[in-house]
Formats: sequence, structure tokens, C-alpha cells
Amino acid sequence: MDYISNTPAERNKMLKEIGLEVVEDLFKMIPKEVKADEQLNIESGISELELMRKAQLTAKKNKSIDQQISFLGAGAYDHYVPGIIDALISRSEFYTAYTPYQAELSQGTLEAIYEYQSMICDLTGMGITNASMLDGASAAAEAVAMGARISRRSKVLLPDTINPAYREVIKTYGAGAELEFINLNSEQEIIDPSLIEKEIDASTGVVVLQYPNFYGSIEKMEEISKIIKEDKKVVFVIIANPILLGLLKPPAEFGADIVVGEAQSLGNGLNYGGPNLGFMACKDDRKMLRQLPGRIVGKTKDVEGKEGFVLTLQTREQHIRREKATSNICTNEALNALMATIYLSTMGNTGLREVGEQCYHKSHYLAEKIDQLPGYEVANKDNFIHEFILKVKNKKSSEVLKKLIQQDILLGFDLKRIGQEGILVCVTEKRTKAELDKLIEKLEVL
Amino acid sequence: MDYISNTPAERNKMLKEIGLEVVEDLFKMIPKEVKADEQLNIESGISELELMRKAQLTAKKNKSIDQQISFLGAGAYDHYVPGIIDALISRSEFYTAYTPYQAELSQGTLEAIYEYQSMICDLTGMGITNASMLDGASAAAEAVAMGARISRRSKVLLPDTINPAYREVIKTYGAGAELEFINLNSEQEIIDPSLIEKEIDASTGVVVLQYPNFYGSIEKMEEISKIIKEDKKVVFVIIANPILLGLLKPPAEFGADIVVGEAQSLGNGLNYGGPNLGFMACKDDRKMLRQLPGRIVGKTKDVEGKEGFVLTLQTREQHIRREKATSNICTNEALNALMATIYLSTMGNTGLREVGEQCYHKSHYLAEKIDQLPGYEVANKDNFIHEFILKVKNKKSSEVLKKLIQQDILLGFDLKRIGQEGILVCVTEKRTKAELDKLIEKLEVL
Amino acid sequence: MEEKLIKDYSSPGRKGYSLPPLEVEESEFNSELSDYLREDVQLPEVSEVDVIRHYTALSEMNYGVDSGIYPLGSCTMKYNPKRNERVARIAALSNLHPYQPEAQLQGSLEILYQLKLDLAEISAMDEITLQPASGAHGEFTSLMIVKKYFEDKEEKRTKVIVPDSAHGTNPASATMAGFEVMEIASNERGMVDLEALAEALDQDTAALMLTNPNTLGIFEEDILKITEMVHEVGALVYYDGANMNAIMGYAKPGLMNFDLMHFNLHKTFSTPHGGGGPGSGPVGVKDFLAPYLPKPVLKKDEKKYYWDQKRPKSIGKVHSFYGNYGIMLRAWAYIKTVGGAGLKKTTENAVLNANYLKSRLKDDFELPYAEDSLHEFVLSGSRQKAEGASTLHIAKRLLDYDQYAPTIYFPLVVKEAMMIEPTETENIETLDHFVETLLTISREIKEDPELVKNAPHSTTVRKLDETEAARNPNLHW
Amino acid sequence: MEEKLIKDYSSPGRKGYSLPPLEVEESEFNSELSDYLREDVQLPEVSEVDVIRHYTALSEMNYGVDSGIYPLGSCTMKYNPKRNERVARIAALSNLHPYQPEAQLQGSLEILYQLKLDLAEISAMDEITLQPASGAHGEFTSLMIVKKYFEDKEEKRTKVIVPDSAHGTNPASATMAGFEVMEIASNERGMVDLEALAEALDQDTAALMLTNPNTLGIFEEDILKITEMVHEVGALVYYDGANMNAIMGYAKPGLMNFDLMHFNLHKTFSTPHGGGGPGSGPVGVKDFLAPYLPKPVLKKDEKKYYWDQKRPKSIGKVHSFYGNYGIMLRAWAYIKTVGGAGLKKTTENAVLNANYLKSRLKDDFELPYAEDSLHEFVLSGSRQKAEGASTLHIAKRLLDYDQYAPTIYFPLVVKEAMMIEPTETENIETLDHFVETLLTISREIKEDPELVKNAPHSTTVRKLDETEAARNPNLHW
Repeated sequence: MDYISNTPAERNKMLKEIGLEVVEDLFKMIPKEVKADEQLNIESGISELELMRKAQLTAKKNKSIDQQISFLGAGAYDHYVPGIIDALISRSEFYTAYTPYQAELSQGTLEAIYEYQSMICDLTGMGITNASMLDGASAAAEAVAMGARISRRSKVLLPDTINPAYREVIKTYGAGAELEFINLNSEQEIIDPSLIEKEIDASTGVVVLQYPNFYGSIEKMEEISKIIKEDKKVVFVIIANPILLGLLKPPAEFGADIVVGEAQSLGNGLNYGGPNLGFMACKDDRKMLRQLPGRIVGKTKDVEGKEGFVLTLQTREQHIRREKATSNICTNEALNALMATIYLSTMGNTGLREVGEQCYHKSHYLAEKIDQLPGYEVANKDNFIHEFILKVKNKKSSEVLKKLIQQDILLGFDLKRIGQEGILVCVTEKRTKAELDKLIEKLEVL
Repeated sequence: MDYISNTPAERNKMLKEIGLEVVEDLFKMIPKEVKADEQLNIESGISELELMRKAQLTAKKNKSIDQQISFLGAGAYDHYVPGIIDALISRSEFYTAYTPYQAELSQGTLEAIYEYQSMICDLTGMGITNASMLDGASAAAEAVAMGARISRRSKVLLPDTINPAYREVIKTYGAGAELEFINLNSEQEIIDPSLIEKEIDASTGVVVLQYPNFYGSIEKMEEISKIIKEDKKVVFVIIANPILLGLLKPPAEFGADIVVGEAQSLGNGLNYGGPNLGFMACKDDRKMLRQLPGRIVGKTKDVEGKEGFVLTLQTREQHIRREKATSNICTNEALNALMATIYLSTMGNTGLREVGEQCYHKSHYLAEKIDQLPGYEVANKDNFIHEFILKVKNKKSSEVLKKLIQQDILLGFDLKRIGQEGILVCVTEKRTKAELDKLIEKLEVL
Repeated sequence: MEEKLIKDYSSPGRKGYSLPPLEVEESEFNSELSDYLREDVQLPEVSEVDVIRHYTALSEMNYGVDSGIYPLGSCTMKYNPKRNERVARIAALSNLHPYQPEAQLQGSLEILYQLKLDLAEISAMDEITLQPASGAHGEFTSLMIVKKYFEDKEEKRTKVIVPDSAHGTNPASATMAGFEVMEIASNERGMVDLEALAEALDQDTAALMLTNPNTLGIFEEDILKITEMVHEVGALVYYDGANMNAIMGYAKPGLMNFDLMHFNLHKTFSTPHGGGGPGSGPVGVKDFLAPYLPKPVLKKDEKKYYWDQKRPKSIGKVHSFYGNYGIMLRAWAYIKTVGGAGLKKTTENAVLNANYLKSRLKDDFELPYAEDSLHEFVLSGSRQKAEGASTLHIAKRLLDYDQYAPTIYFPLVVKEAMMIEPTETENIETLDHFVETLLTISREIKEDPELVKNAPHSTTVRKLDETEAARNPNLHW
Repeated sequence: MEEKLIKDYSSPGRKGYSLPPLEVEESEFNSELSDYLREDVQLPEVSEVDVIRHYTALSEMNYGVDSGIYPLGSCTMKYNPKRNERVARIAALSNLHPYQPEAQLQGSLEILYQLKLDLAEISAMDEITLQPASGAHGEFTSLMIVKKYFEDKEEKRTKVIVPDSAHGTNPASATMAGFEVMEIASNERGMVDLEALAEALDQDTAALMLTNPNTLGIFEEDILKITEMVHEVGALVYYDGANMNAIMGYAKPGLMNFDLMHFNLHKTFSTPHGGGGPGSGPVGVKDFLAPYLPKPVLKKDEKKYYWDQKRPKSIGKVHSFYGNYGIMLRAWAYIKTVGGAGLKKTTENAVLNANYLKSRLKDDFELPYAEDSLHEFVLSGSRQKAEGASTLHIAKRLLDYDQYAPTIYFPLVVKEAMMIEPTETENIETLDHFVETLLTISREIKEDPELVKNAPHSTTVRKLDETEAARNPNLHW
């Protein structure tokens, strides 16, 4: 089926109005040489019934997270998503709208983004946020580029405790901006502050830290912050997991200049890694604001003095500044930001804190039990929030992973993928004690 | 979790306004003897995550229609339901609204019902329709009672070619209205018109026929109609399947006084038999209109002359006429009627006709092939639309049914349930040729 | 009309549907059948976009619980949780044919069985049928049970007693079941007048129909006396469950010695009203009435759940299948979510909200019955009527303030009645806003009654001519 | 504000969430970690009902494609089929973690692979990456590929040429990739000026960025000459796929000798825009550029689909995972539903609708370029401006008539530009209504320019003060 609204009779009427005979005449300006002379080699369209059947059959070749017990995290998190989110974002006035260019017919989207900005500022402790970024990694990459622009320096310190995918994306973007990256190697899952002290110099424009870091551990934030802040020009970028910021101190408290991260965890499903939701916040500082990429919503008044919302500070953006824009970002992740906004509204103070606490207690329960088993060790047992490194002794990690998959358990992210030993295990509030105990039991008999 | 919006502090404030100390004081007028002194013996409430998990686990104990190939019909039909229906009825302004008592804030529901009434009138050929009935069976029962009121006669002719569940409900209602039922026994799946001629007399108030009848066959409508119409007082009730009325002549052409039926087939899912959608239409006649049960929407104008819709002719209804009402019906199946309205709008003339044709051609393809197999016979092969009776020779029907269930095929409705031989097999447009061929193959080797 | 009719979007040949290919060869219609083929229908021919936009536009001309307060007395318009909608849409719970083998349905039957048990626990009834598809359907089913019970006992009882404050469905249901209806007046406190009741009761009496609290929101304090009096003449007492939201967890109809009752899942258990339906009206009975329940009845043995079809004394069926199953799923999800203690808390807050509203409104509107009330209460607009605007006008004026109106002109025992039921899901700000709006309207009546009498002003259509609609019915296009 | 902020519903202790019980014992935070615990956050404390009503009310203050025509030029606001939404919500297609073993994901990978093949077929490109999450992201990815390609060839090329009619993202993306941008003027027919191009091209040129038809809706008739000229200096030609809805099935960028391009699944393939995102911006390249694509690249061998991570020449990753997979599901569903012939019909009708609108409007509004155009066209409001109301005013006035405005003041080459793209899913009645509204507004400007200049009048807020918003930014509560 197609989605053409007009009938053949109406099409003829329209052709007549235009003064043409046949619809092909509309394309006569296309030179013969570039015309596709054959029909597209794509199968004929199918009906809705056939489509749904095809999709369902194809889906059967997958095995989804809910068909097994998953401890996968490593940047994509299986948290509780309240059902009301889908009910609300399925309102077509939200999801079939465009970017709110005509503010007066788009107050719903605009007010929701203003709320999103407010809540992101609250969580991060920062003064300014934009309306969203494409995902956590590209937000981090844009933050690094922004830091380099502000500091006018091209050296970037990049610890290996940052999500490796983010490091890759940061480097891709950095290749565009021609930045220089210094990799910092961790010991015992965190970065030794003295390493930063050693590497930081007058050409250093940006230092990046992740909070909690890729391994679930918390860096020595205060100590590192002090080192960085010795040179006022250096821009301190913190990548944070916002769902834990109901529990953990806001990055602003460690002197962050820019805070970015992945907010998929806030009421967005997994969706095989996308659409995700990058967020980006910076200090309340005009200079920073001018360099911030992406859309921003502001509150203002209409001609009668009634409050309302508009896209603002657009002179930073590409459709006005073109090659001098702070970024090329245009389409962002507005609907995902709306999902995060509804999530944070629903959970509120106590709910968000409880999510963080449940993650902490459940993951620690699991880690302690596993650590007591012979043949297993939790590497960062003294320092993690909801994700930890499990080391397997006398066996190959890959073997353990494989055997558990056969028993419907996804134990975690194999650190082999990034050339390291161990398995990164994540426990969210969704995991039940029965599931944790099942894993413990299976590991014991393996 | 509960759905209490007020906090303890707010509840105290409210109690204070009322002048009470504790909430229990609100219930002090309830005599001690009837007070429930113990907590309800119902488990504690659970969170959304637990609820969804519980529901999913319980669902796994079912095997749904889409997990097998179904030829079940017999009054509940597995037709194509366009996905847009659920998207539209999930608009909360529709599904969380009440009966449109305040017309000015309910124009959406009212206009949609007016459209529903218009399309039901179109399909049945009748002049007046109400806003819906609880289901096909109760609609038939109310039609019979209405016919008896109009004719002021209590004898009702009830052929056995009517859906047996409907006959039961008609009799339950008839017991209330103290009607007398004459069962007519069919031969070769239809009623011999001479039987009606024989039974009809001066005390006969109502004759009921089903179109197509329970076995999928078409009665000798013209001939029977002529017999009935000899006595102008007799009310002729036709139970019709509305999805086939895109293909088949409207019941009005056979002189129906009241047409009722089950409109679940129009864009409503199966839902284990409910909510279903009864419809009821009658001739455009003031006397009939006054006796018609249920709500009716009419078009009118507002004080400025703008057209709008209201519930009308409410003096027939129970909230005004109380014991003298035409029926007690209050809550009906408004949302299901909306689904049918959207369905009919989406399918349109050609779509509805094509559904009927596909049902016809696919069921006849299947019936012919099976009829050719040794050991099977289609009883009503010369006369059926989309449902036919399969007779099994040299074997028990129940054995055939059971063996096919093991092969993920539901062959149909076992007529044993109503004390007859054979299986009622239904083929809708949803069945693919591959599915039909699979059934044929399985039957062949059984 | 703010939005034209779907037929007015029609254009010949426009198409909004998709069907799979036929695949098989066409079979000819034999000559007899081909006589039955119709020429054509006049359905709209529109695109999918047309359908989507039209019904989206219609929805925007409606007001639901998600839009704001819906204080319709006796309708219990509480919030309809979205998670219940999700449960009802799980394919393996919903895509089920009523004639599938029971072995394929054990999950659904387990849910229905749990729902039955919970309803029995809430009501102190012994056996439940889920078959009735609405409250009124449950009433009719109940009265047919009463009828069958007396037939079985070979007693001829022809009369059903109904208080004058009862829902209109009560007398209508009694009539449908073939009874004569006798109405008895309430006393000055808004309760059943025991003397009038005593006078009405006799050997012809089959049943008394009663809701408690009654439609004034007032609990019948003599309820045990009432049920005793009815039982003394050998008649039964039926409980109209429309007001269960007032007592759940605090009192049980069974303990008040009611013999049978119906529930409204779409009121008490938060299933959506759908613009007028579908609802669900299960009936609960004491053991001695269980044989008369509609068939089949859901049962459980050691191995499985099953439908018991062998019910020789049953009144028969009242629905094609098992009732409004989709609504039962939602009610089950609600009860599981809220839990036993939560249901009691629900009652408390429903009653608290109603009493708070009453307390804040009773100085400005006449309160015809001073008696303590529970989840709803009835005011009279008589004072305002004397000042120039009736209850109908007040109701219409509320719409201008984007709030739905209370039930009006019911119960019949109160002149210019406004029957207000806020439910537990409204918060204090919403209640205060509703109060302030009513007070504003009351002030407007004093200052500018024409403003109120000509309301509504800001709705998509203004006041509609109902008289004309009834006089010259235009019921289809 | 028509609807207050969610925080203004907050009441301390109100709760809208539910979580399962903790079940395990609490673990103490060790002293180091406990230093990192925060005091509190200031999120709203509201009930579920509050959340539902607030965001329902916000939605009612919005306008989507389901509300009516959305004629934003270059945005391709076509109808978003509901069935695609259903496909994207199938649990076994959506509830997938990006690090699950590939063996558990063969269904999804099959879908992505089919999507790749179909995009390649539509564009005549050889290899596709689905990783970019938006159109601009695809542009940036493409330019990084260009950059890497020349690095690999050890050629230092610093310049990217962009026509003055290009989308703003083109120069911005080039800058982000570290290129200098050189803008070239269009000729009087609205096309690339070949002389200007020849002058700009040199050994420093890395690429020309071009969309075809361009943002005036005009097809570059010398396209083969243009690509040849660029190739002659050793540079690459990049195709901005924003306007693919104009040529699908009629022409292919690959056949025009473009070397690489991006697609917008949220334009051409009907995935919803979500109020500003998410989108999806796959990149297609000719074979010689395939080594530079972001890693991983989706591949297939005899047994399975897999992600090829061994891409030594890759530009690296541009997204944490594989891009906006949920959007790809919708685009896949769209292509499968519409099919090859349907895509061509889509193009025809998009172009027909645009030309019909142009034909009906060209007498009353200035048409700066008379050239034949395809799926969109650009008018100028200069004449109306002279009469007293600018294009901005016209746009705002359209909102009063419940219709969205065209893209305005773009492309920059047209003064008072109105860029109109109706798409194929609008029917003739809607187009006629849009025309009539614009003609009415044009008449209003003659008769009562103040009426138009003060628009909008009937929206929930009237014209908002953007200057004040930028001067004193209020960016959070």
C-alpha cells in the first residue's frame, strides 16, 4: 500500500491546472543520462497484515532482554520505564510535530523542553543546558571540541576509564577539529590523580572524566578537580550518568565546566542502542553559552504579557551562522528528551533516589556473594555504584559468558572487546533477588 | 501502588476543614455490625514492573490465536483490524470520557456516534439505529422483546439456525418478558419456509432469522419474508453479520422490521468474546422509534445556528421513564462503536466489499479442496458465505480436532457442543493460501 | 460542526485500507447466492490520513478524565491507569477466541478466577458471575436470579420495591424481569422510611433493591433492620453496587445481609468509561442463589480452571460469551496493583475528597440533607434558581471554565439537584479550583445572571437545541 | 502560559512512581563513597494523574502532521504511518541491548541489512552506514570520510565548496570536519553557476556539497557537467539527501556521479520528527570510499549477519552504538509497505502536489525563479511586504487559520522567502484550502495590514518576544 491521498481523477485535475498531460512531464528537466530507466529493484508493497506478520516472524529470530536475565550495561541501561511515558509520547501532537520553529503553535514541545532543561540543570548542578544532543558519545565529543574552542588549546587528556565507545567518538570528532589526545592509563579501575598532574601543561585545553567511570567506580573527583583548577583556562568536562544523580553529588560540585552524558537511562528503552539521548550542560557563563551547541529554549512573554516559550539564542546555530556555527547539530533527540522529562516528573526526588539506592544495594548484594565464591573475584569491590568488574580465575571469561547464555543469562560486557580482562556486570533496580540468586547459583556450579 | 493524589499533610488539612480528627471518623455512621473489622484478604499492591511481569507470566499459560492457525468463527470473528484504530481510540479524550451528557464538551464522541448510526443505517438499509447494544445476543433478545411490545403478542418463532448462544440469551430475556418460544428445526442447514407458514398464527408477534445463519448459509429470505408479511402485525427481526453487508443485500430488502447483530467483526479484536458490539436498527417509523431501546444521537443546532450533536429522544430511557423505559440499558459499547466507525471509514465501499469477497473465495477454495478428500464432506457446500459445516466420515470429529490442535491448527467450532454432528469452519481474509493448503495437507494424511 | 463529517471527506476511489492479496482463484457465486449480492454501499472513501486527522480532530472536541475533574455523581470517574491498558493489550491475553479449548486459556481463566475471589472478598458474597456486560445488565441478571429462585421455590412473587432515590436502571431492570415496581419514599433524613417499607412489604414482594450509601451519599444506618424486615416476608435484598467506592474495605454488602448484588468494574475498579461503554457488571450472590447464576460458571479443580456448563437451575445466558473480558483484565490489573490495603485507602480518600468539597460548598449552595455522607453528596441549586439561573445553567457555565459538570437533576428527590462525586484521584488543588469556580458562578448569577444563563460561551459549540433534536430527529446523514 | 509548569504541581510527599521492593539487605556505603552522596534534588513531586494531565494538556498546545498540513520546505513533513510505530514497539525487535551476542540479533540485523540494500538501490550507492543519528550527523560523517580519503591518499585538501542556496548544516559540517568553506553564488536560473564553480575549483578543493534538486526545488540540469568538473580537479562530490523525496525512482545520486551522500530517514522515509528528533542520517558511498566508513559495518556471510569491526581505514565511530535503530525499524516498515513501485509513485505525487500549489499561488505571490521545480518551490513575500506585511507576518497569520507555516527566510538567496513543500500525503482539498488561506491573507494585507502584522490572534499565546528571550535568557525554572 502507499500513502498517496489523491485519486487518479484528482491527479488529472491537478495536472490540468499545471498545464501538463501526464505526470512524467513533471520530471522532464531531469537529463536522460541520470534518469533511472528501470523500476526500483525493491519488492512490491505489502499490506498491513503482511507487514506485521513479516515483522513478527523476523522478531522471532531475535532473543530480547526480557526473554533472559540481563546484567549488561556498559553505557546502555535496562532501567524501569514507566508505562505512562509511551502513552504520552504517543500523542501525535508530540511525535508528529517538527522542531518548534513556529513557537505559537508549538508551546507543548517548547514548555516540555524548558522543563527538561530545568531538570537537567537540577541534576547536574549546572546553570545552562541545551535541548539535547544525539547521544552520550557525540555529546562528549562536542563538549571536548567546545572546551578546545573556549580554551583555545588543542591538547585533551583522555583517561582510559572513559567508556571506550565515547573515546572513539571523541577522537573522530577531534580529528575534525585537529585536537591532540593524551591517553591516561588507569590503575585499579581509576585514574591516579598524579598522572593528570604530570600530563597537564600550558597546551592542555580539556580534561575529561567519567562519573561514575566506565567500570562503575568513582574517580578521585575532588583531588583531580583541584589539580585541573590550578589553570583557569583548562575546561573540565565530566561525563555523568544522570540516573545516578538522584543519589550522587552533582558534577558542578567538582568544578565541572561542561557536563555531558547519556540520558537513555531516564525513561528511554534500550532499542539496541538508539535513539539515545545525549545531554549537555555548562556553567552559567555568557562565554560558555555562546559556544554551546544545539537548540535552547527560553521563557519570554507575548504581546499581551502572557508567558510563553521560544527557541532562543539561535545566532549560535548553523541555520544562521552557517560555517561559523558552534556545531552543525540540527535534528536532535527531542522526543527522547520529552521521555526523560516525563520520567523525571514521574519519579520525582524520592523515586530517583530510590532507583539509585536499589541499584547500589542490589549490585552490592550480588558482588559480595560472587566475590565469596571460589574462582571469582570482584575487582573494584570497594568502589562501584551499580556496575562492577568480575574477574574469573582458572577459566576463560568467554567460556563463562557462553555457558550462562545457554542458561538464559547475559552476565555482562566482555572486557575482551576492549582488550582487557574481566566482565563488566551491571545490576539495575529491575533485577529481582531471585534473578540475582539464580546467577550466583549458576556461577557456583559452573 | 495506589492512585491517591493527596499527601498525608493535605489529608490532614482537609480533615481540619471538615472538622474531623482522623479519616476513620468519616465512616462513623456505619454501624459496627456491618463494618469489616479485618483488612481485606487481598495481597498487598505491587509496582508496575511486578504487575507487567505477573501479567506476562500469566499470559504464557495461554496460547493465542496468532500462535496457531485458527478457523474458529461461530459468532466471534478473526478479521483484519487496522492498526490505526487502536492508535485513535487510545486518545484519552475518547476512552476516558463518560457518556456524553454534557453535549458541548462531548462533541467528539457525539459526532462519531452519529457517523456510526449513519453507517449502520447504510449497511442494514434501515432508517433508524441506536448508539449500540451490549452484544449481538442481548441485542437480539432486546429486539425480540421490542417486537413483542409492538405487536402486543407473545409468541416468537425461533429457528435452530440461529446462533445457539443467541437463542439462549433471547430465552433468558424472554423469561423476563414472559414470551413463548417456538423452536423451528432446520433441514440441510436452513429453515424450510413451509415450517414458518405452518407455525405462524394470530398470536405470533415475532419471527427471527439469522443472515447468513449460524451455519454460514443463507435462508430463503424472500420466500420467508413473503409469508411473514402476510400478517402486518408480525415483527420480522433479522440478525445480520455486518461485515458481510458490504457484499450481501441489506436486510431491509427482505422487509426486516428490526435488524440486530454483532459488530465485533468491524474493527474490534476478539478479546475472548468481549467487549463485543451489539447493533440494533429499525424501520424509520415513529412507533418503532418510541420502542427502540438505548441511546440515540441526533443532529441539531446551537443558539448561534451552528450544527452540533446531542443525545436525543431520551424520554424512552430509564433515567427519565424509569419502570416504563423501553429497556434498562445505560452503559453500552460506545468505544467499540467508535472502533467500528473508524473501521468502516478506513475500509470504505471497496474495502468492505473486498473483505467479503476474500472471505467467500478463500472459504470456498478450502471447502472445495476438503470436500474432494476422502473421509470429509462439506455439508452446505452449495450455500455458504464464509463459514461451512465439515462432516467427518469414519472418524470422530473430536479426534480430528484434537490431532490438529497438536499441529497448531484450530479447525473450528465443534458442533457437538450444541448436540450436533460436524465442525463449523470459518475462513476470513486473514488466512493465507499457505495456511489453507497446510490444513488440507494435514487433513489428507490424518 | 467544528469538524465536518467523515463522509464529507469522501472522494470516489480514494482508499485508506490495505488487504493481503487474494492468492486463491475466485469461486463463482452460484445463481441462488448471486441473487443476494448487493449493488453498493455508501461508505466514505477516504485515505488513511483523512481518517487519522478526522478522528484526532474529534477527540480534541471531547473531555476525558485525563483532561481534568469529572465530578459526575454516581459515575465514579476516577483516573484510568495506563498500565491497565497495557495489560489488556498483551497479545497472548487478548487475542483469544471464545471457543478455544480451555487448555489453551489457563492463564486467562486464572486471572478471571482471581478477580472472582477478590470481588467475593470485597463484597462478602459467595459466588460471582462475570458475564453481565454493564451495571444495568448486572441488575437485570440479578432480578432474573430472584425470579428463578422463587419459581424454583414455587412461590409467586410479583413485586419489587425500589426507593424513590434509586437509579433509574433499578425500576427499568425490574420491569424487564417481569416484576411490578413499587416505589417508596425516603424519609426526611434521606434514608429509607422504615414505615413505608413495612407497609410495602408483603408476600408478593420478591425483592427490595437498594444501594448503600444511597444516591445522596448517605449510609442507611438501619440497614440491618431493613434487610431483616425484607427477609421476614421471605423476600430478597439486592445491592446496587454503583456506590462501592464509598465502602470498600470499610463495609461489605454481604455483612449487611444483602443476598445478591452487582459490581461496576468501570466505576469502582477504574476501567475506562469509553465515552459510554464498554463497562462490566459482575453479579455476586450468597451460596443459596449460586445455582441460578448465568451459565457457564468459572470453576477450578486440582488440575485446571474450567467453565462449568452443567447448571440445570441457571437462568440461562445473558451474553454471547463470558462478558466483557477485556474490561475484567483491566480491573484485575487494578486490584493487583492497589492491593487490599490500597483499596481501603482508596475508599478513605474518595470519602475525604467528597466531604471536603461538601464542607467548602455547603454555605453557598443549599444542602438539602444535612446527614453525614460518604463518597458523594447532593446539593440543590434552588437558591441560585431563585436568583435567576438554574442548575442546568450552572452546569453549562462550568464547561466554560474547562471543567465537567456534576450529575444534575438526579436524584429526583432533590429539586435542582447537583450530585457531586470527586473520587480519590483528584488532589486538593483540583478540588479547590472546582470549589472556586462554583463560587465564582454563584457570584456571577447574582451580578449577571444572563452570562450564566447563556452559557456555555467558549466551547466548540454553544448550547444545543435539544427540543428541536427530539422534535425533528436527524439520526443519520 | 496556558498550562503551568510541572514543578508548579509539586507537593512535598506526593508520589507518582512505583518500584518493586528492594528484597536484598541494604549495603552500607563505605566512607569514601558516602562522601559522594548528595543531599537532595529539586525534582517535582507529583502524582501519576498530575503527570498525565499536564503532558496531555501540553500536547494539546502543539500541532503535528496529524493536525493538518505542515508545508515546511526542505523538511518533508509527510504522514507518519501508525503501523510503523507498531513495528518499532514489538518487544523482540526493540528490547535489545547493543552488546547482546549477534546470534541473538539475527532478526534485527536482517532488517538493517535489507534497509541498507534498499537505500543502496534507491541511491545507486555501493555501501551504506546506518550509524549517523541525524542528517547533519550524516553530513559530518561524510566529510570526515572525504578527509580520511585524502589523508589516505596523502593529499592535502582544505577547501569545501558550498552553493549559497545550501542548507546551513552544509557549511557547519564542513567546518566541524576541519575544512574551509567557500560559498559560490547561484546563477539567475537558481542553479549552480558553472563559471563560479570553475573558478572555485582547484587542487585544494576536497569536495563540493550539493543537493539536487536544490533548495529552490530546481533540478541542476548540468549535474553531469558539475560532477565531472569536480572530479577533474580530483575532488569529491557529496550529495545532501534532504531532497530525496523529489527523485526517488526517477533519478539516483549515484548515476549523477556523486561519490557519497546522506539520507534523512525522517524526511524521505516517513519516520516521525518527534518535535525535533530523533532522526536518522545513513550515509551511502561508492565502493572506493567504503573502507573509510564508520565502524562497525554490517556484513553478511553464508550463515549470518555480523558487524565487521576490522576496519583499519575507518574514520572511527560517530555514535556510541549503531545509530538510531528505532528509527530504522520504522523506515524499513515504510519501504516494505510502499514497495519499489510505490516509492516512485510517492515521488510523482510529491512533485505533483508541489507544482499544483505553485501553479495556484504564482499569480498572487512573486515567484523569483520561473524554472520548473520538483517537490518544493520558493515564493517571495516581497510584494506583500511592500503592502505592509512581511513573510514573517504571513507565517504567523497562517497559524490563526490552524495551518502550519512554510519555511521562511530560507534559502537565503530569496528575499522574504517562503519555501513550500506539501508532500504526497496531502490531498487536493487540503492543498486548495491552504491556497485559499494564503490568498485570503494576501487580501487581508491589502485591506487591513495591521490584522496580519499583529497575528497570531487565536493561538494559545500570541506573538512571543524573541528579542527579550535572547537578551535576558531564562533557560530553566
